[in-house]
Amino acid sequence: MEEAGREKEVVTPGEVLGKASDVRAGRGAYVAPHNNLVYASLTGFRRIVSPPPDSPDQDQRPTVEVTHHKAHGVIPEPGSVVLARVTKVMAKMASADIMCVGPKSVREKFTGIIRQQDVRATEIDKVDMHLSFRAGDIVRALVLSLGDARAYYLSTAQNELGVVSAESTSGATMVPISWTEMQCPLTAQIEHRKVAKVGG
Amino acid sequence: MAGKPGTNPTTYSPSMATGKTRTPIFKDHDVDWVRPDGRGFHQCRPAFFRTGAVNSASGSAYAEFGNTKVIVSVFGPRESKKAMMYSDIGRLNCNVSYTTFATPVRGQGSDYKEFSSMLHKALEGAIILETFPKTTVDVFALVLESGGSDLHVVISCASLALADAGILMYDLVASVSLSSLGKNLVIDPVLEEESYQDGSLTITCMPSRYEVTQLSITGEWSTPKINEGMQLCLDACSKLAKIMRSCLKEATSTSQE
Amino acid sequence: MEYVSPEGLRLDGRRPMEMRQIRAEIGAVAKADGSAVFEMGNTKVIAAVYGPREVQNRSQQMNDKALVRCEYSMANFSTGDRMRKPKGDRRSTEISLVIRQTMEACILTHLMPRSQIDIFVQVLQADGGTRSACINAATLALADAGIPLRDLVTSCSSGYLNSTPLLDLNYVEDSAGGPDVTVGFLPKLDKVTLLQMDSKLPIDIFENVMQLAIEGCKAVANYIREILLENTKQLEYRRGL
Amino acid sequence: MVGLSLGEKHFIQGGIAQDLRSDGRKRLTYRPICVETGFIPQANGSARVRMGATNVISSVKAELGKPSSLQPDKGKVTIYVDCSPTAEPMFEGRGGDELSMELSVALQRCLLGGKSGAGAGIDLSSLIVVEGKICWDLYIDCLVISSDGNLLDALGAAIKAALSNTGIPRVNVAVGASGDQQPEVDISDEEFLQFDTSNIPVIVTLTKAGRHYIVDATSEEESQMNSAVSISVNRKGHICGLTKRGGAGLDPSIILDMISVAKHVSDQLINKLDSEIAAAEADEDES
Repeated sequence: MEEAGREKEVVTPGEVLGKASDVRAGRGAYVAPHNNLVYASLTGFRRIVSPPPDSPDQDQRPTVEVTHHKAHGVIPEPGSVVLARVTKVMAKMASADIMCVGPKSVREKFTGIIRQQDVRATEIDKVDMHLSFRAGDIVRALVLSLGDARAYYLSTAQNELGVVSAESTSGATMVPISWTEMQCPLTAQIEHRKVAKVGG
Repeated sequence: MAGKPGTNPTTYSPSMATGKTRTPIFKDHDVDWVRPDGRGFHQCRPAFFRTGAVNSASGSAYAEFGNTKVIVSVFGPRESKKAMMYSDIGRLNCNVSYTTFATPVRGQGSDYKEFSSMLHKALEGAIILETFPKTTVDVFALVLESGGSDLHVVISCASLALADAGILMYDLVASVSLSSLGKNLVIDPVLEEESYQDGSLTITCMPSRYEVTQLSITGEWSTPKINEGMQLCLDACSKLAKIMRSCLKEATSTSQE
Repeated sequence: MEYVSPEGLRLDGRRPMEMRQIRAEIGAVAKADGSAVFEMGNTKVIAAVYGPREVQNRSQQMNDKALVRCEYSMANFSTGDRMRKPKGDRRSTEISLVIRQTMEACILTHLMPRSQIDIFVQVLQADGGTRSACINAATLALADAGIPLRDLVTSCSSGYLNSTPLLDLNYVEDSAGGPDVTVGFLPKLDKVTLLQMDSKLPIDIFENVMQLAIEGCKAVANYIREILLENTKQLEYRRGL
Repeated sequence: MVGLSLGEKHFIQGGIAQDLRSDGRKRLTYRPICVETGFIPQANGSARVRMGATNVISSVKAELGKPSSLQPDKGKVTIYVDCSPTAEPMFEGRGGDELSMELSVALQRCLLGGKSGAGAGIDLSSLIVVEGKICWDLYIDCLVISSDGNLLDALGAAIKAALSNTGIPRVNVAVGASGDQQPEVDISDEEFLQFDTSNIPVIVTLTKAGRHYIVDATSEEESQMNSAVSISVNRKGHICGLTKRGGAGLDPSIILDMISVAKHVSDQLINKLDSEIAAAEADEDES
């Protein structure tokens, strides 16, 4: 319904993008319940995305989005996969600083914790935190919940999740050799980790 | 009066809603008020906005209304302080401060706390707080020079800075204040007029949704006068919002090129 | 200055062994679990008790007994000349501590482990003996809240001016600089839980003065008991018993 | 503050929609107001106001001071509200400061008028003793003892009652003091001047819950509000101040509608309050 030339139109928060009966609100847009209009909530370029023709639901309204490179810094939400650096390992949990949410790096500091029962999927009560993580490890984890006032709850209980990069005691980056072990290329010493399955 | 809206986006003047021109009747000398900067009663000061004034902030804006100059920076959303209770919606933290040279008397003024809480109330309703649970957005406003109507400049400027930071908002927030001097309603008062005012009316609104987020009135007002004052302010707000929008659009298009 | 006239009357017309008029009222704060107003002459104090409830600050939680907390504050208009004191000055902190320790001693804290009891006392008017009035008000409020107590702790002060022991000092007598003994007393157990004195006093006179304060405490205890009985009767009556 | 279950919320909202609130009131009915004057004998004037479980004390203290150089013909009035932790454990320590400040600012805005003093409920020029030299500084201190919603209206009523209870000593200025010298004054302890309180506005807070407005909301009802508008109205029906609380936006026409409702309600409230104050004064004189 929109011609291509108008795709570059810049909108600012509060501008009307269309009627809720005609378009769906995507990112950077919202529907006001009192008058059923779709408004922009971001500054940026308006884009109309047509629904995939094979979409299962009956709703064939196009989605209107507002995109801009300067959207606010990403924040972790439940379900997002994050990269975090382990800062402290305790008997029952490890705390980590979240560095990336999905492909984007965060602008501000967010803390997360991996509890003992969230390290792996099986035999969760036999997990030894010190044989799973070491301070300084880079971990890929899933945000379980917003957690408490202090930290987000993270989980590594999947094959693809866990330590992706770690340094050995001698300072070299270790090579994963199994899902529980990593080896130092210099000293051939083996250390225990909850290793993530990367690639393949 | 300044030019028609649209032709000259940096000055604006609301037209009277009723359409008839008001001829103030000056019965006694006190009422005969000539504005110090020679504006019409219903004419705002020239407004100037610019986004991206502070590089380290997530978003920032600078605003200048006559002599009133403010700078607002927005940080976050970032992790709430440890002492805070868990909340499933975002928090807004506002702080207004003055430079020591903002006022004619050095380092004077003590109602920042009040301003901070008013800024908070004005913005809170416009931000979609649900989009950043558990985190805080900090808004720091600094009044570089105080030239009257400081708070409403701060509010408008802060909403621009929030938009610049990419915080999801229901609408921009525009704010305009008005003084009642004798029988006259004077829009966008300067410092001198503020100190003589009999009453003031400040409106903060979301112009495109046509909703008032904050309204405060001091002094004695009759209902018709409130009507007139509100109409004038709302008119001015929507014009102010146009300037703010054009500023944002300009910034976005230039950054894209 | 003469605090006791030759006829044996004090500045406000009382006899040396006479207390000021006391008045108490239960249930001034509807939302609190227990509350009371206590007046001793012109001194007027309100106390509210919240709890036992969940401990707000986890690290303070105790597994074997309840946590008792107390905050004492003075209204701006409570003293003769108006002043705005910042909250939590040294004097308030000290009195908060005194009240907390006194009340903690009489609450059966071991019956309510892992819980918290908050006592807030607010001075509406200060005319000497605020410490005592606060303790009395807090006792009533705790009793109103139904918190198990060892005994009703009551308090009264006494002093020694013009070679006469005086009961229940008012502000003028209190600021005369003479000795001032505040006693907290458990009347049924016949035990002293709080004893504070400023200035100096010979041992044998001190015993007299303290005995006088204890008598005062007993009188207060009788009055408080009456008020509580009256209140209970009222409650029974309202429930149609 | 008040944790309500979904069922309770529906109950309150449904009651408001049907004009029958949880405590049996209609939407625009106040709880019974109970005024007690002379509550703090040490002050120049004081009052305690109870509206249901909301309980506030207001005291007026007058001190001689120097008028500000900007307004040499006017006295000064300061309003300060303190929230006692007895009302809410949350107010412990500095916890009540934010609310205290908000209430103080709102009361000042509603009762003291514009910067030039026009529209003020309290006639500031009546506080002057010697122009430019001596004036009365009026300190109005309020204390929230117990809170169950609608604090602002209760505080406004308490201040009005306390001011009608206030007697300011007559001051005799010694003749002959000239020039820059501070004139000598003699404060009479027998003769007291009463305030004219007929101009002091009352504050009506309309709380918008759903599509309706209610007055005198309890704290349970306040937790359901979208937004609230506090309007102070004087006997002449003029608006003396207005503050909007609560973040949600309101359509301007709704605000105007709320103003007219508030004016209507204020009429009854002023009469009710005046008769309560008169009754309380009579009570005090008897005892």
